Amino acid sequence: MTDLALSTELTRRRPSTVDALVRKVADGAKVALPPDYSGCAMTAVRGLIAKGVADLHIVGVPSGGLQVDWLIGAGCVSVVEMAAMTLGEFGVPPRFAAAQKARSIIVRDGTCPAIHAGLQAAEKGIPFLPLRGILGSDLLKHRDDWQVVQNPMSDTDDPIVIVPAIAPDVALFHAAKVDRNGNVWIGVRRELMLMAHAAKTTLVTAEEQVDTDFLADPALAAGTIPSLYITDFALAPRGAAPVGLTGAYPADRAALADYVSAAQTQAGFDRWFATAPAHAPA
Amino acid sequence: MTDLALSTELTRRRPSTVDALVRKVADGAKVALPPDYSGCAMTAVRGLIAKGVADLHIVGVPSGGLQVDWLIGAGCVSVVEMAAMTLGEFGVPPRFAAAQKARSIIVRDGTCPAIHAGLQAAEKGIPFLPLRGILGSDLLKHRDDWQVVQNPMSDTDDPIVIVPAIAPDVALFHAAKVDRNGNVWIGVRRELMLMAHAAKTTLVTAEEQVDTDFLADPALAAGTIPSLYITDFALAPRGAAPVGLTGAYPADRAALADYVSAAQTQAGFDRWFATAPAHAPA
Amino acid sequence: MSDQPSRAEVMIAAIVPMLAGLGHVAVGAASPIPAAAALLARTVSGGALRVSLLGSAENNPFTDGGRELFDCAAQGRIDAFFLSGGQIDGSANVNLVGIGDYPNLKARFPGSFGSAYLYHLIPRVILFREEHSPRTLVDRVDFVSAAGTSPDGVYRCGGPHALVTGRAVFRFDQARALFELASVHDGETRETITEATGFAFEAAASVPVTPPLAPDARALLRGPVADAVGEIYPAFAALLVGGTPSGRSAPAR
Amino acid sequence: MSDQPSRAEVMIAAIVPMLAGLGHVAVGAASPIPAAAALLARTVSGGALRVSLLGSAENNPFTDGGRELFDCAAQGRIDAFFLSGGQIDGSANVNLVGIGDYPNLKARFPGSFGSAYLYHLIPRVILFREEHSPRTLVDRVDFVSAAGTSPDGVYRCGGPHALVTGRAVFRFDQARALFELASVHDGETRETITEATGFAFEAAASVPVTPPLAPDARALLRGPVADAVGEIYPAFAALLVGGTPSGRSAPAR
Repeated sequence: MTDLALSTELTRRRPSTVDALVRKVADGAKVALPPDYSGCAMTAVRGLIAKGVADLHIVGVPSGGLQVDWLIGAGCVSVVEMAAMTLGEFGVPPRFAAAQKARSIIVRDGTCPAIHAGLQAAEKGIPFLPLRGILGSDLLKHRDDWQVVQNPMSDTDDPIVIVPAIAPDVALFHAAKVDRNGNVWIGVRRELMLMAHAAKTTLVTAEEQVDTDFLADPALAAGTIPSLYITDFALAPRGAAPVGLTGAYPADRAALADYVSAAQTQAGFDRWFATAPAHAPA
Repeated sequence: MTDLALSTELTRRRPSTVDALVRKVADGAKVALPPDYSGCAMTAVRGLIAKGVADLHIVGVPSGGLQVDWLIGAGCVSVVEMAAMTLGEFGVPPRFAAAQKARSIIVRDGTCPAIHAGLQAAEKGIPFLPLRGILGSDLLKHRDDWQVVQNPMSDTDDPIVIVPAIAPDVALFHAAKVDRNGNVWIGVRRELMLMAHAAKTTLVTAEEQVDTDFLADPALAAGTIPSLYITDFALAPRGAAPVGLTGAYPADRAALADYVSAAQTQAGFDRWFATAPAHAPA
Repeated sequence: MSDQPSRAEVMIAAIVPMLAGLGHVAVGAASPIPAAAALLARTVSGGALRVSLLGSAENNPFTDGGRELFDCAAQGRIDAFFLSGGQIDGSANVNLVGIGDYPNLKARFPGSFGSAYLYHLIPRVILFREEHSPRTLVDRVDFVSAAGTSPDGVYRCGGPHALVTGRAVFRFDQARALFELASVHDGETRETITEATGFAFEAAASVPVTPPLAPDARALLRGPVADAVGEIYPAFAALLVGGTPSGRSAPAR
Repeated sequence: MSDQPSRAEVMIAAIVPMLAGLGHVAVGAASPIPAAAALLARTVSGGALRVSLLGSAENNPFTDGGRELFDCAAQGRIDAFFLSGGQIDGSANVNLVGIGDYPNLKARFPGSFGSAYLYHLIPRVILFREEHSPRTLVDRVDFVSAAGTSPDGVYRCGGPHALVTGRAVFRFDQARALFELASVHDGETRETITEATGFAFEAAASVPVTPPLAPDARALLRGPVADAVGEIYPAFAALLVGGTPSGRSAPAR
């Protein structure tokens, strides 16, 4: 009885499949995604595209990269909310640039700290967060969800911007490892923890599951998202290719260059994507 | 030249003495201190008392324990702002209880999330943070720095509390280890990082300095406060005794019991404190 | 092992069924009885119930510092929590600050901790106080640390669910803002409870006795649950194992 | 090693003295020239200058996620930062969004990143743009990502300090909200700069030539600084070492 009772068996969690994860993303969902350097679930994004998910509202935390361009190119996106869209040295993502020009998606330009602040507001369950700066930027003219209010703590004129909470339906990212209880180690990539705290559903792909408890290791615990916030996870070795995963494998710069060259046109994107699995080694 | 140029020598930092730390705390300073379970710089607090620091405004993050009772008993405190004062199973700290009764200190009762939120506001450089709950509590009647405002994001009646930023002059705490560059490892005790971000001056005592770079180790980096936020640090082995340091040494319950018994009167406190070094093994 | 359950064990027996079917219960500091009840409920649930014990190394999942419990509650991820009070009144207001006309207090309690916040945000807050007397259960608290109810229009996702004492169990009726006597512990009656209670409450003509733990649950409590609770509350765990009549090992805060 | 400094090297030479005496400079993404200048300035300072490079594993101290740079700036802990822009105008407004009438853009730039925020909070923001032409340095930006100046009463602790291009250096006069030509790079004149600049600026009758790096600083740049920059910008580092005339290895964003 002692064994059954409080043993660690009670807390063990087994991985789902990438397909099962993908099915948890509904059409029209607001999906928070990390930038290319912070753990992108590229394999799962391929799954989303294969499933034909539609009308996504993407939140780049705080910017979007290859995975967002893929989703735009595949016609899965209605809205992109972000501080920037970039492929680093490869410039502005081509399908994003084309979609912005064609006005086929709604682009909600923001600024990095406002996206972090919006997620922090959701994390704290508060409707808004104030933020310094921004005043005088044309961003304000185009964001009807942002307000300028008088600082209620000041007796003198002190206008300040307030931004609403950003509560994603889904946060989706890729991590190096998950432990036997479903805790996810993200190290210093705390924006992933913020996303998980702010989102209703958090879906994670990981390189591997290890048979330990990260929370029992004081060093690892400090960089771990507890399973409490993880709705589901799946294993996807090299699941961040071709953008890479810090500490595991670098960006595949040849694949990125090839993509940018091909995706200048929709037809080129479609062709590239049809053959894309070849670009992401299993 | 290459050696001199970008070598890690440039970033090395040597420890100060506890005395040097203590001299950085001015009379009247607003000092943020952790609760008894989160790394208390007891040796440094003894130093503050020996120096005769006066008129401190203590912020318990979010509650105060033995170190705050010591400072009150030694007459160093004007104001205590906290969600609670507690010695755990030993109850309400005796010098605090006496001072509250005698009205010899100002007690600013709050609630844990409001203290965290106030520090987060200082961390973000914003004047206030909204917070749910609290409405209907008598705390609001006695906190003229808190306000109830209409949520500007809502079209219907939606009162919400806003609390001002708490920007301590000093954050003071004890940690297990400092690296050669002055980075401080705190593991999951992120409230210490929040204090360091929010405070103008952060003073740390540590069990030891180790000749590595925590930021170069992905596991340790996740639980590290960068030296950027550390004004000064000193080595103080067993510097958290008698309240203890998680993972290093437990609370000295006999010493705590002895203290609580002695400190029921001011004379008893004075006697206890005069002989106190004996309670904290070097 | 004594056959006579301690008061703590009866309180645990009363709390466990209140956690049935929930996903996540958190337990604050200085809460040995709730900690034991939550761990027992987790075992009974086969692990479906997640338990987060503040102050525990083994059963505390939080990695974002002191604020995380509160943020987590505001995110709607905590289904149940426990609060005690130096005074609790008939409207389920809780006083954790002191006796007297604040700030002129005759007696000081530790302070409000997170009560003013969590009471509004966690759906099922279970009040617990082992001492059941007119001194602790009062008509009106001297200081409202956390309000039992809120007017319409105030954002509130949570509040009092029940009050478990060393002598009885009350359910709280949020719509009518009053307690109803749900059960009395073995040896008590509606009359003894009325006499011991400083606030008015509702009671049916016939009030059941608080059901004791089933034998297997009791064995779990005195075995593995006591072991686990012992990490934070060693003295309390020893009393659970001993099954002595008095379970007051720690202040009921 | 060529004796002819590259444009990038001249820009670095112009930036380094602007960082003298500071405590902490941060460098954002896609900023190879500022990164090299900051690391060189750190070496010159004997380590007194702290340098935080976003995107670097070795020189990035941040451990609190993507928000930390912004929080750190708001705390007043960052003395200098660098911004570029697809367009920069004579009032030091920066456009990182695109050309055209937003959202009907003829050309899309990546986006504003943190510019709208950091420009207000970091005392010494150094604008950099290698391409110096009427196309990049315009009278009025099409979209203000970040405003160069703010009206009285707006909380602002920071703003533009200077603009460094591939052809010249301007200082920004915040009180008068205009640029003054501070120096021209070797081979340029006040007249060539006027012709290449789409906004009006002030200039003295005689404008000095941007001082090149001293030989020892140049050796540091082409040695250990290039090594360190190579962690993030390998192609740019190779150009620094080679000392080729064109230093355009990465988009100046």
